[in-house]
Amino acid sequence: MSENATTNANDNHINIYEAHEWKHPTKVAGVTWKNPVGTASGTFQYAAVRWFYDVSELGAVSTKGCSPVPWEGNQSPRTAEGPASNLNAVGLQNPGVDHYLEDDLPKLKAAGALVVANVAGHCDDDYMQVVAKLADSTADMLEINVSCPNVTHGGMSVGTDPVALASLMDKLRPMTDKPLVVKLTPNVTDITVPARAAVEHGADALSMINTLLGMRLDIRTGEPIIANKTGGVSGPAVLPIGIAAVYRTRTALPDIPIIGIGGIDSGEKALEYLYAGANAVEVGAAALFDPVAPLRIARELDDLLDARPELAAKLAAGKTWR
Amino acid sequence: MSENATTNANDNHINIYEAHEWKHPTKVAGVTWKNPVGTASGTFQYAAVRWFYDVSELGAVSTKGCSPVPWEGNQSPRTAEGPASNLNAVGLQNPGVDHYLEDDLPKLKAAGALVVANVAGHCDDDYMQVVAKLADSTADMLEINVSCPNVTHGGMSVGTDPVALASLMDKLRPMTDKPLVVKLTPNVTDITVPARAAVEHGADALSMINTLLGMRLDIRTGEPIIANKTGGVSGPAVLPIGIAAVYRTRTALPDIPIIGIGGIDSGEKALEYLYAGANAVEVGAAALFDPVAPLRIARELDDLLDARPELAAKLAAGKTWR
Amino acid sequence: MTTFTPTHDVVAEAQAAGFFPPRHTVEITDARALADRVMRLTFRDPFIASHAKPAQFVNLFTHDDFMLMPRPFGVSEVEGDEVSVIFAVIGHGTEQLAQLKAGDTVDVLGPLGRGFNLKQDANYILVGGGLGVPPLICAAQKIASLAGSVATSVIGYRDERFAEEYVSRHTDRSWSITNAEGNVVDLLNQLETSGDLDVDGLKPVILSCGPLPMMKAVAAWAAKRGIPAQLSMEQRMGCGYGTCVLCTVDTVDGRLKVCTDGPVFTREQLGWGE
Amino acid sequence: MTTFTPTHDVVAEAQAAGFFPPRHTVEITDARALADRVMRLTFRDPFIASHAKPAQFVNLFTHDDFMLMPRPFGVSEVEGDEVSVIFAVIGHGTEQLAQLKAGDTVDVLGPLGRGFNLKQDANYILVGGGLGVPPLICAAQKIASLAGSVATSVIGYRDERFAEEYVSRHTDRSWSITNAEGNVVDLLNQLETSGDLDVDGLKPVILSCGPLPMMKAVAAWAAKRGIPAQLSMEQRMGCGYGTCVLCTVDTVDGRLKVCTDGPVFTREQLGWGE
Ligand SMILES: Cc1cc2nc3c(=O)[nH]c(=O)nc-3n(C[C@H](O)[C@H](O)[C@H](O)COP(=O)(O)OP(=O)(O)OC[C@H]3O[C@@H](n4cnc5c(N)ncnc54)[C@H](O)[C@@H]3O)c2cc1C
Ligand SMILES: Cc1cc2nc3c(=O)[nH]c(=O)nc-3n(C[C@H](O)[C@H](O)[C@H](O)COP(=O)(O)OP(=O)(O)OC[C@H]3O[C@@H](n4cnc5c(N)ncnc54)[C@H](O)[C@@H]3O)c2cc1C
Ligand SMILES: Cc1cc2nc3c(=O)[nH]c(=O)nc-3n(C[C@H](O)[C@H](O)[C@H](O)COP(=O)(O)O)c2cc1C
Ligand SMILES: Cc1cc2nc3c(=O)[nH]c(=O)nc-3n(C[C@H](O)[C@H](O)[C@H](O)COP(=O)(O)O)c2cc1C
Ligand code: FES
Ligand code: FES
Repeated sequence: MSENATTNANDNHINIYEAHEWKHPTKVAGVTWKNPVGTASGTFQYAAVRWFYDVSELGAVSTKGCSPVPWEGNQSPRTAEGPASNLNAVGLQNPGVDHYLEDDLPKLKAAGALVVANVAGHCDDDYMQVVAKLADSTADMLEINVSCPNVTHGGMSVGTDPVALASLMDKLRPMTDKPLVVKLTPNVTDITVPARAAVEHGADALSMINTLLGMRLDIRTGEPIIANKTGGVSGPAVLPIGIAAVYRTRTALPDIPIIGIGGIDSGEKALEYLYAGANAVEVGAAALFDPVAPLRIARELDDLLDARPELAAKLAAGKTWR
Repeated sequence: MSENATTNANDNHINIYEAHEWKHPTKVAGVTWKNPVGTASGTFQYAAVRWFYDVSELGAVSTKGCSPVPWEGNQSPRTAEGPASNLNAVGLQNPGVDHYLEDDLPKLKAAGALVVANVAGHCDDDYMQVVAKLADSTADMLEINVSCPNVTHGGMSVGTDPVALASLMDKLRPMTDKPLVVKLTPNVTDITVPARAAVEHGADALSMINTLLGMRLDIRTGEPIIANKTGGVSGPAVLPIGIAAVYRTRTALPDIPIIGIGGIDSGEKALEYLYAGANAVEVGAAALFDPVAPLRIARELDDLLDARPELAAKLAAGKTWR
Repeated sequence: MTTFTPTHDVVAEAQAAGFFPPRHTVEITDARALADRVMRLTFRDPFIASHAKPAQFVNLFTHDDFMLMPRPFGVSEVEGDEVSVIFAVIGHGTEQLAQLKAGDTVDVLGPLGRGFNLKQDANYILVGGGLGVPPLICAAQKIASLAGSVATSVIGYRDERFAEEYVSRHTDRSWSITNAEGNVVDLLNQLETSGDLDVDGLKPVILSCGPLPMMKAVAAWAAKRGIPAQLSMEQRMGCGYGTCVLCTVDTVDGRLKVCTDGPVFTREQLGWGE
Repeated sequence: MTTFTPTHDVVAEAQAAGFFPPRHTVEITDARALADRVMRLTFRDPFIASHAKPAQFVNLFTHDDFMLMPRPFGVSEVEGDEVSVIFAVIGHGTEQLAQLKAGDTVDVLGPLGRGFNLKQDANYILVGGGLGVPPLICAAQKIASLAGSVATSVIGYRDERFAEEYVSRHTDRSWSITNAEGNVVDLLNQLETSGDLDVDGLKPVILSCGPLPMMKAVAAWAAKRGIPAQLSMEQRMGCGYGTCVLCTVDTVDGRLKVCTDGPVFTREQLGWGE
């Protein structure tokens, strides 16, 4: 068995198409997930993934960042490769919240998925418009993405400025009773600072990490590969950075639910996030290399938790290892 | 040929033990390096490396961070592994500047090496004491490490605070005519901010990146692997992050010499840093996996530059691609 | 704006039978160099062999964990349960794939994307350049099995006619040209002059794959004559199956995904030659 | 404080001949399971075979680019130009190494570290536990070739006597015990009681490698009796050849490097049992 579980989808003993009774649920901000593994925003499209597996089998699905109006995103090429990583600069292309409410969300709910609706914005007003429309939708949780490195206005700047983030949260919090998850960026000196700002201003949970700022050049031309020049790094390479972010945030904020993200490509790595203090995880780039990765990881983790009843009991009760 | 040059030391056609005339020098802050490849601080010990190759063959050697008195560093275990990366938490163990001046430095100069003396400190006073002693040493350049994530006081905090960094530079600059290279951390929101502070307060060059804050846990115990808990991530995984740091700094500060560091394990990756705007590079973690990596990379790069006369001419003249 | 309607009929078919096969490991049955840095790789995969349509592609994955991203290649031929791709050695991924030998294994996902639309009875003119040829070989193979249609191939090569053998195996009407001799538009003009655009009363429909400038020139040529043209595009990809929006191309309908909205687009969609 | 004096005499030897061999690829000549999750791997490497000393180690590297760090293993036996290591399958690295077969290749760097000091004529008592046995096999092999010394082995196993065959091949006086039966200090006490600490007038010198608690108990036992003890330590490593200071152990002289100041330290250096 290789350290890189994605390249060995066939070697492992789990048949994801076999019927499975989930044994180890988790609870995130009061919402029960049937298992601790969700998909990460931007690497899951219902229309694409439903051919590969039953999306209701996942703990949750975090959908693509959703803006008040359709966004066309950045020019292509939008992606490059790093050692054990992917770089992306989608620029939050999405068909807008109205389309989301008419099409994606009802289809996902009809399919039985637990939906974390990821919210994107260029300014406070954008976020408010989307949250207003999602407030009485069927979405189970809202994930406020203040951490995208690939848009010029807003996006990441809110996530790196605790004052701006607090003020945004003060506006969003009164708008909905749905659990608000704030998604944070690792591109800061100390992630516990925005984490604390978010929590003190009404976040019910945090998710981390979004992508790291990165870049590749083509040595055949000497020029950047991605049209946007820089992009966001994700995939196995970022694992230790995501683990440190979760661990340090857990230490600083013992009670806030945390969804751990970054570099997860196996049940073992998901488990490592749980030991670092996460209540649940989301799987991003691994789904690019292997469409069924999120479900495979959920199955692997479910089995690993069998031998860890203390951890499993804590998760089911909405508590964490640390 | 694999993307991972380190695992293929034998596959490539370069015999590093063959006599070689260096074809493509570079100039960093007025100092000519015979080739653009140096070793990165903390992954080079003369006593260890001299059995493997002639250190005078390298562009430069950056020596282990040097403090006013001997430091014992952190407890063991000090290292863990990430996907395509290493985590370290040495905590700047070193025998102090006096030992450096009596032992390492004279031996390196006698061996014909171009020496970049890396300076460590817990507070401004520490840095000043070391720079005072190195000011009229035989060291060719001084590299001020304000970016170590593994010491509790000073170190990284100076590198993340442009005001503190400016004030430190105001103290160090008058102490020596030697070129001062300031080594920056990627653990900030915008690396061009400390970069600008350093340059405006007297830095002759910048080097980047130091390691990223990261962590691993052992899923057999649920506990952190490194005694210090968190460590610094380096190695191939960090390449895109280092490239972005150099490119963005080059764009913000068109004239400052930059030494690119992070994830270099082949001549091609060194070349990518030069295209991003670096004048030279340093090789760190690759030397852990392959002792001769820095020299192999220098040789590979020397050959790659043959086909790039415009870039080579710029480097030789102390200019950069961008 | 991306369309979210499933347009991938092979997937729909697969779904009817259960789920679509995930990434899996297959055996290489043949590997050969066709020219300098051009390889043909054949692997055994009954599902892909029985479902792949011309211009659909497969994602191949290297064994090197530094290179996790898919390498997409058009299906070039299907024989029994064996599938072939033809590719140029470009970077480290294709360098590594080029080292595979019969008996080795490789990971694959596919077939992916929307292939050429061959529903009309027509004289399909297959206009290809360089490594755009493989999907056209597949198209020629498919058209040869259609009762009402014929295929004419018009292929440009940089210097060496590496796929000639495979193209001509499936069509009687094949022309090719190297850069030194001219370009595919020269050949199209010759076809027009000699009255060979229509064959047995079948109207021409252009299917094209190749470098962007070539495809733009071909689209302009076709537009001027009112000839339909389907163009197979390339873009750097993240997933290849429609989940990441990393592979867009600008169309008159907005930024569409090359992987599932394409790779085949009409010249009208691309707004080329209008 | 780290010593910067070269103490690695094999390296000095190698240097006289040119440079020390860098990381290189060698062929596996034999691979076998000795017990559940315990493997013995043999590879051909004339340089290591002719230079390795007992308790020196080699860095092995996996073929998986996710795992770049060295996996250090003590040399367990040398036969001609073949070198063996015996290792437990612990994590993903050793899992992958355990899959290697004769004919495969592996990357190696070595020999590394300072071996046991065998300069004195003595009854070397080899006290090992679990996966600390391999360097002791090597020591037994070496001592058998020394004119003035003899070896006595005292080995503790968790449950299975997996290395018994290799230990007893090189020494006539060998005892072993499993966890269920007792521990190595019990065996040492028996040796003392039966008057077998001295052999042919040779004084005992303890060479030990194994779990930390075992080595501490052995050091305390030896200290109480004024018997010299050399203990081979383990630590997570970055480079294995002295360049990174990632592998320290606390000694009375400060934090020393396990890789080049050790892995062998005296009980006095470690301050154990004083
Ligand atoms: C739908 C489709 C069909 C294709 N069919 C063929 C074919 O039949 N024959 C053929 O030779 N080539 C084909 N290509 C191009 C082929 O995918 C690239 O040449 C190949 O991925 C390069 O990989 P590399 O590792 O050698 O290059 P590198 O530059 O090292 O690759 C780095 C990354 O960029 C991507 N990339 C680089 N160039 C391209 C490109 N032109 N298109 C898409 N991704 C790229 C790689 O997949 C990889 O993720 C096709 C591309 C697409 C999108
Ligand atoms: C000088 C020396 C000699 C050794 N000799 C032997 C031997 O003869 N037989 C044997 O079975 N084992 C020996 N070990 C331990 C062996 O190196 C580890 O069991 C092995 O590296 C584990 O690798 P892994 O990938 O399976 O474990 P993982 O835990 O997945 O490895 C992750 C990282 O931690 C390191 N690591 C994990 N455990 C240890 C450890 N105990 N010591 C050092 N590094 C570790 C690995 O090298 C790797 O870099 C020795 C260690 C040292 C330092
Ligand atoms: C192609 C792509 C698109 C993404 N889009 C979004 C997005 O719209 N909103 C968001 O919050 N995060 C987005 N992300 C970030 C991921 O959700 C995740 O935080 C990050 O990729 C780290 O996880 P990973 O290493 O598992 O990929 C995107 C990531 C990728 C690779
Ligand atoms: C074991 C180790 C020790 C290091 N010690 C230092 C140090 O003393 N001073 C310093 O400026 N950087 C130190 N670094 C950082 C490296 O010099 C380099 O900036 C970083 O590792 C990124 O480069 P790489 O990816 O090539 O390793 C150390 C890195 C490693 C791996
Ligand atoms: S490559 Fe992912 S949507 Fe096209
Ligand atoms: S492992 Fe690098 S100095 Fe010991």
